[in-house]
Amino acid sequence: MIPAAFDYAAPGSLPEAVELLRRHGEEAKVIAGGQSLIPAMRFRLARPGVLVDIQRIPGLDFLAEEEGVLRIGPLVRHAEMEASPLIRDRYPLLAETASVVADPLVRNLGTVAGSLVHADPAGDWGAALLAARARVVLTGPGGERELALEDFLVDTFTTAISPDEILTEIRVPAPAPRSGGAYLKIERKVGDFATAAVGVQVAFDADGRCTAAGVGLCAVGPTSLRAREAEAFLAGKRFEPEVLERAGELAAAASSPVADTRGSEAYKRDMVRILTVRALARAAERALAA
Amino acid sequence: MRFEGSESIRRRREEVRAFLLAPERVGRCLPDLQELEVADEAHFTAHVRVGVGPVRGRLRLDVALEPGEDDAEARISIQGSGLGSGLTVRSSARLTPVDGQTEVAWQAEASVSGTLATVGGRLLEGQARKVVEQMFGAIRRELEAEPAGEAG
Amino acid sequence: MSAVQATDVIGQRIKRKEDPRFIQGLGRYVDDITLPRMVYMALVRSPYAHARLKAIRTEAALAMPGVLAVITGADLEKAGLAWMPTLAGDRQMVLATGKVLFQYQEVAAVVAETREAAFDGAEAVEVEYEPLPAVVDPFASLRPESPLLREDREEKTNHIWHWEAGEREATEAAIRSADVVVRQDVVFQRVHPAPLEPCGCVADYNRGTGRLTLYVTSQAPHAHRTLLSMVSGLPEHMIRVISPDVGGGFGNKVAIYPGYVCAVVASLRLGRPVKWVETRTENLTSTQFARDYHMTAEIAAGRDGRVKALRVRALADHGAFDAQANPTRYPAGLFSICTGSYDFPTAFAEVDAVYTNKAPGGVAYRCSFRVTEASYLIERTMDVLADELGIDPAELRRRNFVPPAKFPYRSALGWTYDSGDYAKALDLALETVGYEELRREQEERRRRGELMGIGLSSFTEIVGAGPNHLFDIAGIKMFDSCELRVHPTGKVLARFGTRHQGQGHETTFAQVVAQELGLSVDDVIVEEGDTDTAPYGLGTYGSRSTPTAGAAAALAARRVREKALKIAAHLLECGEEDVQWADGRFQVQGAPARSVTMKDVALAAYTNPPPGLEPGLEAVFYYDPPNLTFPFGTYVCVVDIDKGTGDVKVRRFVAVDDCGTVINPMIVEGQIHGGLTEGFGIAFMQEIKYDEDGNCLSGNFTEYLLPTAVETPRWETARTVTPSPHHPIGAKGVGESPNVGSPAAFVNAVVDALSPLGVRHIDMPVTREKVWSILRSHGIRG
Amino acid sequence: MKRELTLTINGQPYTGVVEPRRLLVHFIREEAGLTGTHVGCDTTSCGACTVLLDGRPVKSCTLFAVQAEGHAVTTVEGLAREGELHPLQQAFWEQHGLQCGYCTPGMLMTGAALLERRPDPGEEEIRRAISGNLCRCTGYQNIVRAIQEAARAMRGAAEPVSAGQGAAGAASAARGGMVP
Repeated sequence: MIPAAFDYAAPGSLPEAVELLRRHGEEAKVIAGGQSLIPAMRFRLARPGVLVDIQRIPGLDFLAEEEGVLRIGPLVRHAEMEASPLIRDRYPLLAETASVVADPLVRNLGTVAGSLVHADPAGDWGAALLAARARVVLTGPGGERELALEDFLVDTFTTAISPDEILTEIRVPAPAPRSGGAYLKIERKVGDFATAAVGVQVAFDADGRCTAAGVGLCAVGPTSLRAREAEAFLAGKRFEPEVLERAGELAAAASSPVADTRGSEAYKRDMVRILTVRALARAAERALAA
Repeated sequence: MRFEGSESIRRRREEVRAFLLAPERVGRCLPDLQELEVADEAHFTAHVRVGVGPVRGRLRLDVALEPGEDDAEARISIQGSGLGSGLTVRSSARLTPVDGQTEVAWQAEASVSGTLATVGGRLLEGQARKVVEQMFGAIRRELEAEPAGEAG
Repeated sequence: MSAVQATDVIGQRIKRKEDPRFIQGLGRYVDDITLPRMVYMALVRSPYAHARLKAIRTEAALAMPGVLAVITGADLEKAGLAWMPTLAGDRQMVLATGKVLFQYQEVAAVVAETREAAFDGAEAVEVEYEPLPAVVDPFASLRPESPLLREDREEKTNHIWHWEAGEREATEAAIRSADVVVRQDVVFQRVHPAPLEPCGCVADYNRGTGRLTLYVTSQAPHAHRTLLSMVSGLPEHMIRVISPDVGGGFGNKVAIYPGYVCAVVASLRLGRPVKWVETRTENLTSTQFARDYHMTAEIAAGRDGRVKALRVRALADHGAFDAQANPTRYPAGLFSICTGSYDFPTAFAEVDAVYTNKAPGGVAYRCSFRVTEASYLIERTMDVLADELGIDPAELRRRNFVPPAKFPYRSALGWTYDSGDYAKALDLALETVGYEELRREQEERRRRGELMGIGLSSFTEIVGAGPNHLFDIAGIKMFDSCELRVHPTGKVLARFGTRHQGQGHETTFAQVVAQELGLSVDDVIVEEGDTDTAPYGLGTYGSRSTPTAGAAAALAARRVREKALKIAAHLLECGEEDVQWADGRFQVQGAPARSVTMKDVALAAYTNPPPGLEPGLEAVFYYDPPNLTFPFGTYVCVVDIDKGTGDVKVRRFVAVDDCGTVINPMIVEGQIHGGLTEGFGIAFMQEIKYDEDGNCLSGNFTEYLLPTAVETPRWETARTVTPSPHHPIGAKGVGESPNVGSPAAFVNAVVDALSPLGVRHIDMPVTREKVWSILRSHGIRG
Repeated sequence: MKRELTLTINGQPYTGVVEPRRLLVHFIREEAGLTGTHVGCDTTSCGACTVLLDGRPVKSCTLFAVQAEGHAVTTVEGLAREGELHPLQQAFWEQHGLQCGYCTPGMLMTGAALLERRPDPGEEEIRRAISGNLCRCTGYQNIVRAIQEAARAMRGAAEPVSAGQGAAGAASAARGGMVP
């Protein structure tokens, strides 16, 4: 199918891009990888008047850990997250997430930041980065502001971003010693959105007790969700089977899925339980093996 | 899709019912209204803006207001089109006087056809519910903003 | 390419002759065709499944830049083209008039200078609908309170036809008196063939010549030419249909679609070439689906497991129009193959067809007409019987196979099976997979609470339609054809009435011709798809190409040989009776050193023909098969189930096929891999779903799920060879066996894994959630 | 609204005057006339349109031509060099890695990019790498085989030239790279 007509602008700098957004307001839409936007445009469900392509702005593809923070630039593609030795070695939660986003070809164009701004509750990055306690930086005409990811994700396909802002950085706290993460996803086939998925990031003290736990849920609510009760419950505990089982139940209780072609409410909720238990076990194994 | 809800409105039942049967007044309560044309005392056409994330567009809604079975009921039927899709909403409101206020218990049945149903399935239910909720919420606000007793 | 010796061409693994163009991006598919002054067409489609058309306003669309024409049903009505006949004797709207009967039905066509403008124009056509209640469930459609869908028909009912075969009373009596009767309801869900290339055409009407050339995605170009002539009123010789490279068909490209007719009308009206290529959404929501059979089977048997009778009932959902592509005499296709590989003394089958507000069809998707439904039903129900009797499913099958000595075998529902050795295929499959060992492992795992299943399917197919006294489509007999022209230098042009879509005809038919003429495969070029040059034939579907056109190839070549022998005698200066064809040459009897090759003869045919003999060396053969062919095999599937998620992993899949003589083992293996993968997709994920309002929920590849390389199991293949006694080279056809035979093997394996829980059946697609809900309902929490 | 656009495809510049909404795949097929790149869906699912963008396989139906301006695009027509098939093309032919041929160009591009990055991929890795490309005919098994065989051939070609092999071996080693 063919998108409706639009104007195209490819600014060479961030201020120029922001100015374009300011000028065109609701009519404008930022395009980075375009892997969610262009399909919606092809069905003419999305029909922006102006596309502001930020791909030609230099310096937006940084991916580095600095001073205890992983900084992910707005043009970092899923595939780069998947292939980066830094991510593979230090952030298994993110590496694992990257490897199950859409399919390998889509991952070569789609960006992590674009996926967050799209705010599809079934997008993988929301859940993973909630578990990782990520923050986002938004740049607009008035400068930068930083938000916790959970404050950024407002509703289905809706974020706290203004029409004249660009998400310019994702910040993820570097992992503490004895920490590990995992991302588990149930999809009907490769390339499908999650039926349900769970991302976890956990840290332990020297006695093997959990010092911090992040549990993010995908595709089981109006936005990506944090399973707060499960996170709180895990603090201070060793990951015995009954502890994991209870955490799984708490995570399932935190979800509010709706039935669709991917499954019933009950199925999705139970998958949250199963995946949470398995992801926690895998993350703990990684944390304690190090 | 079926959903239901209720609003407690600080107006008498007759006033509420009169509002629900007045095209120019109900029309103003549609969320993201852009244009309103009243056809006759029971029908109007509205153009509303749709904007959910990347999905943007305009819907044309042909709305019929019907009195229902008795004094305690009012019905709103909407036939919509746009975004390569068709939309049908049948809603009815049951009006019960409670302590000088009126309890409006509404239920709606919506069906969507076309691109929105086949491609946009994942965002539909939540959105349709929101639109109906917002409409009845706006009806309450509009009514309560009017001087009491006017329609009675 | 190295030359292959003439005498051993059949049975060789020969690289495909068609591949060099495809691997270099030099194939030519319909959408690759661009003609001077060509314009584009897009269709306006109904968002409603059932609605009255109140008004169509085209002014805004016509005012759009680049838009040249908007065609509506009312326009077509004036030309008598608003409706077209279907291949099943029903009729179908080209563009809607009065009302629409399924979602995405064609309502108007917009023609514009560019593709973009055509889509913009289609969006600008305003259509006013009055929605009507949609009928989605075929059983509900038959109820008296259901709205009448087809107001255009004389019969005021949603029921289309009733068909039956076999002995009703004898079957009932056998069921009444049997030791054991099992009964199972089985749904074969609606699926779609979804070839990777969507359907499309370029219609090019030349006002100067008065001829219409239609480049079209067609599995049956000649039939399309004849039908198009009948629909449009254009004389048949003024129509040329060209089916260029076809990017997969699987049955989807057998029908004539409204888009083709609209493109033809637009080209006639504008005098310019018009291209219409459907989108994937249009393909999945409006073109030929398959299956949608709602079946019940009952098997009566003795305690010893010997079957006594089979009774089958089915309701067939055809959607808005009965647009099947079945042979005229067989509205339920060859569904009566449902006795399968088993020696049922008596049987009865009946099918009723019904309209619903869904896309029209249905076609045979990678199978012969309704054979997959039949095979799935019997193979599924045999497992139910095995479970009831406590007999191992392999053993139960073996006890009931039609024994080799009974061939040719007359089945209870009237087919004469040509040849078969079912136990041999079963044995090979069990041995290859290590059946005994697997059953022991399963027992152990069950003790540990693990879920492992082994599923079998010992299917029989019926393909190669078909004998002309029984088989026709729209009156045209189902023969197929080959025309051979041997050039003076001994090179051969071979043309066929079939049209391959990936099956490898350019190679396998060349092998048959080369074998028969003592030439190299490189000496033969195969051409299909152009009705101006190819001999008339009914096309490629239902695994009919090798049984019909493949036979025609051998017999046309033998006809060439008959004439060649006269020339050879002339060259060898001896009597015709002294010349024999041996080792790929003409030899003088008793003096084999005195010989000439086909190449020598070919040259002589043009340069030195015997006096009195017509020069040249050509032959054409129209082959009317004396019977159908009956490929068969046994498949074994091994699965493991994740108790937490309900995920089913296919651990092993062994496929033993018997398709008679194998022309090219590489291609046969490729066909089997592909068909198994389709069967896998159907068993576990593919379904065209509708909601209660008739919205198609599977209208694109994000919801109509096709397996990727990751989900697809690794296939293990083996074969037995039981030639067809009536086919000139003993071949039976293979493209579809794996799709016909495999769904039951997959489902049987899953049911076997869950059988300790009392599970006897799960309908396809076997999703994780279906398995999960069974597990949870038995208290297995994962 | 239309703009003049020049794209480098298989090392050659192609110029067209197109609207910004022209998808890359349509530019390749219609402005450049290279019809080996196919369209099979409208949801970024099938991969029939796969081309290399700066060496990475992407779906050219989900990219506007304007976005690709200034980047190097490689299509199936750019795989063979100087009339000699790419080892992967050869292997698809040998191993019967195609039937109807419609997915083949996309599969080849994805496979070729994989082999650039990973000279010796395992079966699982190959299956994952091609999971964004649908094939309806082959069941993937022979495609996987073909990629493995091509990997072997390319590794063989890349091995140091032994005595007696001469310049031909060296030339084919140099040809191993396919990204412009």
